[in-house]
Amino acid sequence: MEKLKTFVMGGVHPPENKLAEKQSILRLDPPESVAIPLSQHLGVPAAPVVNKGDEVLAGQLIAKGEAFISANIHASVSGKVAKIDAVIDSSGYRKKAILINTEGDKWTDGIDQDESLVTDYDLDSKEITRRIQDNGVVGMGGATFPSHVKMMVPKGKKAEYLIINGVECEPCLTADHRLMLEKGEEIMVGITLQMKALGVDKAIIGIENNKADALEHLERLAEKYPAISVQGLKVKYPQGAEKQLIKALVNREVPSGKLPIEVGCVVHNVGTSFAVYEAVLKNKPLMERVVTVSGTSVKKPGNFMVRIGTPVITLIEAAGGLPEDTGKVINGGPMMGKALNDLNVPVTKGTSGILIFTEAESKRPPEQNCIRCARCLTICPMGLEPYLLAQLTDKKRLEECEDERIMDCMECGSCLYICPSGKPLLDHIRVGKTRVGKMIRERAG
Amino acid sequence: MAKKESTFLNMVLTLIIVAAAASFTLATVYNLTKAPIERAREAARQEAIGMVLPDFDELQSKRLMPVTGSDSLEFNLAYRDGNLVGIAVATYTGMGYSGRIRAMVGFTPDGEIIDVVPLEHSETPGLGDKIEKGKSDWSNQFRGFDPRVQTLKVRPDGGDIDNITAATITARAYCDAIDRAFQTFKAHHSDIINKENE
Amino acid sequence: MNEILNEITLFSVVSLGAIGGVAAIILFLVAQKFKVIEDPRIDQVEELLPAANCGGCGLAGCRALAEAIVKAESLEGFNCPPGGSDVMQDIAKAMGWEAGETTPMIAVLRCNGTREQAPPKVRYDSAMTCAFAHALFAGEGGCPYGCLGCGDCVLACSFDAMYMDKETGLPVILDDKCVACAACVKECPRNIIEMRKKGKKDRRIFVSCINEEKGGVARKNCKVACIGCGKCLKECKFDAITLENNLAYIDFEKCTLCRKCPPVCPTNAIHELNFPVRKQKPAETVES
Amino acid sequence: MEYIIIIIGAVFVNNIVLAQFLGICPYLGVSAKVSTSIGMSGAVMFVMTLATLVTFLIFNFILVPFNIEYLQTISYILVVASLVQMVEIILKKVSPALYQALGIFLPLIVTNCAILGVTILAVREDYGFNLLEGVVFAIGHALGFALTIILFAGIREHLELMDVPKGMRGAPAALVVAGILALAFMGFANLV
Amino acid sequence: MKVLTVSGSPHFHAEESVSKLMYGVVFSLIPAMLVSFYFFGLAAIVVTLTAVVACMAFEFLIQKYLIKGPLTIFDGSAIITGVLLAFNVPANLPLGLVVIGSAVAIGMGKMTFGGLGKNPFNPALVGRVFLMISFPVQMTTYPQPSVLNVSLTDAVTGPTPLTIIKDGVSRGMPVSELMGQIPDYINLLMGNLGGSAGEISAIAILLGGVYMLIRKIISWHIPVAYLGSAAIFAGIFWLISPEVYPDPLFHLLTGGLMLGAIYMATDYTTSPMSRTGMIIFGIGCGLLTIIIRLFGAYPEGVAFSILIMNAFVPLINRGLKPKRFGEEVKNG
Amino acid sequence: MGQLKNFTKGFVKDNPVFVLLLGLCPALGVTTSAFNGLGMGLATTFVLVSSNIVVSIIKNLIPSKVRIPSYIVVIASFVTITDLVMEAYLPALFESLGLFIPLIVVNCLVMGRAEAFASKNNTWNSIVDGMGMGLGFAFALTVLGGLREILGAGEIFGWSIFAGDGMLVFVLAPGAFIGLGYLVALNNIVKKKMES
Ligand SMILES: Cc1cc2nc3c(=O)[nH]c(=O)nc-3n(C[C@H](O)[C@H](O)[C@H](O)COP(=O)(O)O)c2cc1C
Ligand SMILES: Cc1cc2nc3c(=O)[nH]c(=O)nc-3n(C[C@H](O)[C@H](O)[C@H](O)COP(=O)(O)O)c2cc1C
Ligand SMILES: Cc1cc2nc3c(=O)[nH]c(=O)nc-3n(C[C@H](O)[C@H](O)[C@H](O)COP(=O)(O)O)c2cc1C
Ligand SMILES: Cc1cc2nc3c(=O)[nH]c(=O)nc-3n(C[C@H](O)[C@H](O)[C@H](O)CO)c2cc1C
Ligand code: SF4
Ligand code: SF4
Ligand code: SF4
Ligand code: SF4
Ligand code: FES
Repeated sequence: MEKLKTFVMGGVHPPENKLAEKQSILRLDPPESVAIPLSQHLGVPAAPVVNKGDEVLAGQLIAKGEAFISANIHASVSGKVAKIDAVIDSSGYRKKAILINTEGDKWTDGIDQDESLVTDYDLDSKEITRRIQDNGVVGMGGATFPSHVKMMVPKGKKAEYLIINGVECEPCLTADHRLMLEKGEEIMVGITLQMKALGVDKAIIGIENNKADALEHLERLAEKYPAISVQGLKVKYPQGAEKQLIKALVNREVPSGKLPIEVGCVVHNVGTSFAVYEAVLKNKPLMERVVTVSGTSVKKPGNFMVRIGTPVITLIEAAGGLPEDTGKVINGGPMMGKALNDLNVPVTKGTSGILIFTEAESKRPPEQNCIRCARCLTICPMGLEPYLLAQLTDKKRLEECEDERIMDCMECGSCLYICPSGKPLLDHIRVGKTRVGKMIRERAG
Repeated sequence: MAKKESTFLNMVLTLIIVAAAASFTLATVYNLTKAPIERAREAARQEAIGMVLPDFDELQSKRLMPVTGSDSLEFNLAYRDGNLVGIAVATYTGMGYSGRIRAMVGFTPDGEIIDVVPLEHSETPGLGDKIEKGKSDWSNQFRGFDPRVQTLKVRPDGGDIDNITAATITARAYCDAIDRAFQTFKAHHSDIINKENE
Repeated sequence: MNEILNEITLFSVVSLGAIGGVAAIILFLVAQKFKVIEDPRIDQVEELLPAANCGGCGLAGCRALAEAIVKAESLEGFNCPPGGSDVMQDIAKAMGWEAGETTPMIAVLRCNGTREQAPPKVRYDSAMTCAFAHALFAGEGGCPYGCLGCGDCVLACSFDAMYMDKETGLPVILDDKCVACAACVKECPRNIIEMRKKGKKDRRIFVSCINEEKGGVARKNCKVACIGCGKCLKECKFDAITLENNLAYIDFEKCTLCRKCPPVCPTNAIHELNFPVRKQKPAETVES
Repeated sequence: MEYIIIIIGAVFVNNIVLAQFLGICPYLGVSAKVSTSIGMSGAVMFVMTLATLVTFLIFNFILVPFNIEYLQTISYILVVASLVQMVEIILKKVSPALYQALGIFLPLIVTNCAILGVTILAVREDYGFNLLEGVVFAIGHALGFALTIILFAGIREHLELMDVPKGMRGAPAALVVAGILALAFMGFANLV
Repeated sequence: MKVLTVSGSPHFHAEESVSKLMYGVVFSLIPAMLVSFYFFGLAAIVVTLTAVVACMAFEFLIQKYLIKGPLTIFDGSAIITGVLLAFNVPANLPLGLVVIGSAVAIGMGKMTFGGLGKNPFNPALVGRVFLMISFPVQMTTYPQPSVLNVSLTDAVTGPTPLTIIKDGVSRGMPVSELMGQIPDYINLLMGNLGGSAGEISAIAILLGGVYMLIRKIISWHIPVAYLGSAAIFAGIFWLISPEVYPDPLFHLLTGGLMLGAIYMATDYTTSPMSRTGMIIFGIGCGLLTIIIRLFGAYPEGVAFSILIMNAFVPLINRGLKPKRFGEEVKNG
Repeated sequence: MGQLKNFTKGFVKDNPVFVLLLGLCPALGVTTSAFNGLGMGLATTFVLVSSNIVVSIIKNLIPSKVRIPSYIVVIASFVTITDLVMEAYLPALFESLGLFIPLIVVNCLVMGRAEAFASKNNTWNSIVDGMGMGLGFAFALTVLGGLREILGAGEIFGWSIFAGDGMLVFVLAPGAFIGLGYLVALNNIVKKKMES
């Protein structure tokens, strides 16, 4: 094995708590009803193409992403459209969603439900991208950016590397880990598809070495694919963030405010590669995904393959029910996930985990004065000064925030994690980012 | 209100007139206060001399170059009934903590110190200003000090003068000033005494 | 006499007169030669300032202040310590910026979702700023329109005209201190605070809710939400009330403060301020 | 070496603001921002040097020969005031950029004890400076002013972000900072 | 239903907290404290206790009655200030002055600006310099070490090594001769020399420093830059004229240099944030310390130089930003 | 209009030193004792009142472009008069105020009042204004001088308050800043109390 790599600037080491890493992926039955939000991706929400009362099949297109950055949405169960209404989603607000009452589990024709591996294909780049788009594949790494858009390299830029993000640097989460172990072959094929679509001849899979088994497994599989290499990485949060991952793997720095393609890289999550495989070779839309359910007092932590739109509470039941001492339920990882204020919110394409914290674990430390210990600025992987950004935001000095590059903050949360005085740094920075963003837009006209 | 226009002539004339009027007034005040200022200065000098010398009825002043230093010292020879009773020397030193210290030293015709008072100094209040009579009795040790047999230096430097605690620099400087007066006196001693004899 | 008038006098008068004259001539010539044309109002304002050039205003001297004032076209935020408020008034007069008589306005809080009316369903544990809470979720009470209670508005008020009521979790606006600067209006991420006419004897009637959700949904979170039933609309004889997006709104220009609408509101969403207590209480839920 | 000693003495040991209390008004008034304090420093440096040069000549070639030293204050202030105004007018026309950076601070300087104080000090007999030494003395003091006001502006910008308690906010905290700075500068005592 | 907590991400928080850090520093000060008690006896204990109690009391009173903010006296920072103040004064300083020093340190140095984290200058040093200038006599009357002295009053006083050198050199004596009056380097290292209560033992302070480094309470940048630059500057002068300027090791082992470099220049609140800033800060402190020691009126310059550099911190923080990610793109 | 108010505002509400922060150099430089502070304050008051009188009389004779230089000359004259008279009749005070007497010329307070008040008001009002501001200045300097004297030397106006040495800092430069800082804070509090 090669020497482990990592990024140089900043980073933290939160406790890993990967309780569910040994639990293989368990497929759950379709729930009684699902609520499928129209906005599960970054960009413009999709427009519904079904009406209340319509019968739909699992895998059927129910909302179309028409804008350039948008994605199609498919029914994840078969049944009747109960209504199209606003439901509370993980944002904490009511958003438009299509509610379907499940009847049976009938799939549309053309989806290859066979589990067997397909490796041969004869498709050109356009066709691959089209299938990805049709089947509503979005990034599974968290940002849910429509994947087909990433396949279209802008004019004048050239992609050199496809980087596959198998880092899963978030503590507690194990979905990608399990997927790599159990669907390694499919992921490899998915990667070849992505490479073809992008027109690159090199792909690197980055995996942190706390997933030694997955690392080894993929390394073995990669022997068959000379274009794909697997690189072990030292454990450090947020290695999974694309800029940090690119730095770690190919030692290139994406310039401030620019996309990875600027340095010839495109980053995809391993889950995305799997979804691409299914979409392109099995014609299966993105209608289910792996979700880790975990937490120190959860009875049966596990990784579940669930239909999009399943209420979170159903998932929690599957893991043994909501523990008595629950204080907080998080959608996503402990570092970047969102705390839920309602347990009926649906699982979406971006839901990588549901974490249940006890009362004790959910309390933030009390806030004290910043003692200027410089920890936040030392660990900020973007080289920012979080304490300063938070103070400037507080004082509404937005121009200075911009000069201090507040917009470079990727909200990784390392600063808030490390701060000994319990300053809610990231909370303030987020407010600042919103305001600076607005200011920049206004200035642009 | 008819303010004056700002024309060239107006401006220049106004300024000239104002300046001239002001300077005229000032000159008058200056001339009026010149004598009192002189008197105040003289009074201060007389007072200082009085403090370091016994009673006298006649004073002769002359300036002598010191053995070391660039400025001359003022020697005030005090007579009583025609006899020299003491010499008050206005001396200085540049070694003070904050700049120059000037002092008046009174000697007996033999060279023994009668008393010393500071004339001007900017030593730190509370530290160096202990050389002043009102602030501490440190300088009383110069009364009757005989520099011919004792050394005009602070004890840490091997002399016979007690230190001012935490203000060695000032004490050292003060000794330097007195020593300058003494050395000059010594150098011109016969001269001065002789004059008396004439 | 020549004790007093002597050559010193002569020298003095001549030298100083010369220095003064030369200075004046040079200044005049230089000023002529290097003239720069600027907004004449700057000179006008500068004229009024004390010319102490003390820097007390935080700017580089009186002219700098004059320039800043003319540029800003207002006196807000400027202060001249040696001149004091007299000077500022003079400037306002000279520039013709004297505030005309306007109808007095005041800020009102259009949310009555107290802890009691809109009981908290979750616990908020992040930075105490509404701006962030708003970005994070709908609010402890669940109403996505309601007051978040972190008090951004209170901090924004520089006149101490607001405070946070710990009991209700809502900010309170003090009639006699609010100067209608609208800082709080701008600050509130949920746009709950509105500037309204102060009203006769400080009396005001308004719908204390901005929730546009359907009645049932709104009501589930908050007992005093406007459910858009339209009863008040029918009651108002002056066409002051409109209903849009499940929400009634009372136009303060048209409202005559007749007090007919508040009793008919089934949820008590209409608020009346500074009225004498009603004789007989209309049927209503008891408010604390 | 002599000049270096004059400068070190003026900048650190007898700092014009912290030890001699001259120019306190602009020190407190124009120190809210580092950028303005730099501009002010530049202007002070320029005027202080020029004013010392001119007043030195006036003192030694007009006031002393005619025995009218008592007119020192009045003639100095006239000269400094006109000088500053002249420089300002010229600068505004000749170099608007420089005017924006330095010139706008010029009016502040007329009523600034620092300039008048240094011009008066520069001809004090204890120093016995010649013209060049006098000018170096002025430059040293201007540097001292610049150093302190820029440091001070930095601290005030920092305090701006710090939510100082209400009663101490603004001038009181600034004065205490100046006091502590003066305490710290006492460490340079007797350096030269 | 359970009441869920909603909060922004992240939902994990590191174990470190302000009070843990502060008590870590207090803990690391124990060796130096023990040495101080050993050499200066009961007097050192009493002075240390007085300073700590007075600092906490003043912080409490000011928070309670003047600022009316939350009470934070148990976060440990006032304890550090107290201990370090006591370490910076002669062990036989009259207790009244210790109390005045604590009042100045906490009241003027810290609470004036709003308390923990807001002060631009190191509180303990503000207190010390205030005392130094106000009470020069008492503050320069140092007891000589005498093992386990239980008397509070009659310690033998005498000059510190730095004073011996300063005085001697100013009287024109060569350093080599003066060195005879000074304990040898082993004793200097152990702390058997005259000086302020807690600054004497270089080895005990280094021990505490290593502990803080291991626990990641401080980073190496400031101490190394400070000690290194002081040694280098002292070395340059020493090489030029060894009979006028003592050698670098002497400088490192005497006076408050060790204590200053490891405990007082590293105070988070009053030192720069970025790594390069820290190094510049340390170098500035080192240079100033040596300049004051060699050329100034005071034999010791650590307190002054740290305070002066404290004043530079905002400018350093402004000028020396951390390197931003993606700032200068060097791809390869 | 409210002559009394005009007169008293200089003490707390608009105190030139504590509130307006004008004339700080003398306020810091000479206040090593209450007596020096008082002396400086009175000297400044004299200059302030006299120049206010003259300016209010000649205000209409001066073209606006040269009014500043003219006023400066007027003020400088009174300063020089003060300087000369003081040297003649109060030599001790003259010694301790030193450089700061000529510097009254550049005291922003004097120029400011001449320009802002005297050049727009009649003579009587200008006198009252000058008196009020000047005495407010003297008040501030005396208080600060007193504070520094008590803390620094244990004396006030030369009377001993406590035995032994005071805190030297207060006699020296830092003490001036620190003392003024806390006095300004105190004045803010008093002012607020008076307003409410
Ligand atoms: C406005 C926007 C435009 C984007 N355009 C492209 C693109 O043209 N090509 C591409 O490969 N990725 C594009 N991306 C995707 C980003 O590179 C990135 O993968 C995505 O934002 C998710 O990354 P994250 O999870 O690190 O935030 C775009 C993202 C945004 C927000
Ligand atoms: C702080 C941070 C941490 C992230 N961690 C991971 C991670 O552990 N695994 C991952 O796949 N993506 C992670 N991402 C998202 C990646 O930046 C990137 O968007 C993603 O790998 C792109 O792939 P996708 O578009 O297929 O999701 C993280 C993003 C951020 C900002
Ligand atoms: C602000 C200040 C003012 C001082 N003023 C004087 C002074 O006027 N005279 C003096 O001899 N020492 C003064 N010193 C003390 C000297 O710096 C030096 O420490 C002292 O003279 C050494 O004397 P010692 O050996 O008696 O302690 C002052 C120190 C400081 C900090
Ligand atoms: C490593 C470290 C060093 C410290 N050094 C000092 C110090 O020298 N003086 C002091 O008063 N407080 C010190 N403190 C305590 C605290 O940070 C200090 O009082 C703050 O300046 C108060 O805002 C220190 C704390 C830490 C963690
Ligand atoms: S959240 Fe932003 S500021 Fe904080 S460490 Fe991450 S990138 Fe830096
Ligand atoms: S980590 Fe926290 S305490 Fe440390 S500097 Fe950053 S905000 Fe301040
Ligand atoms: S911010 Fe302005 S409008 Fe709002 S309450 Fe305060 S004074 Fe009134
Ligand atoms: S009114 Fe708006 S700003 Fe004020 S507390 Fe409520 S939500 Fe926050
Ligand atoms: S009095 Fe204003 S600068 Fe000195």
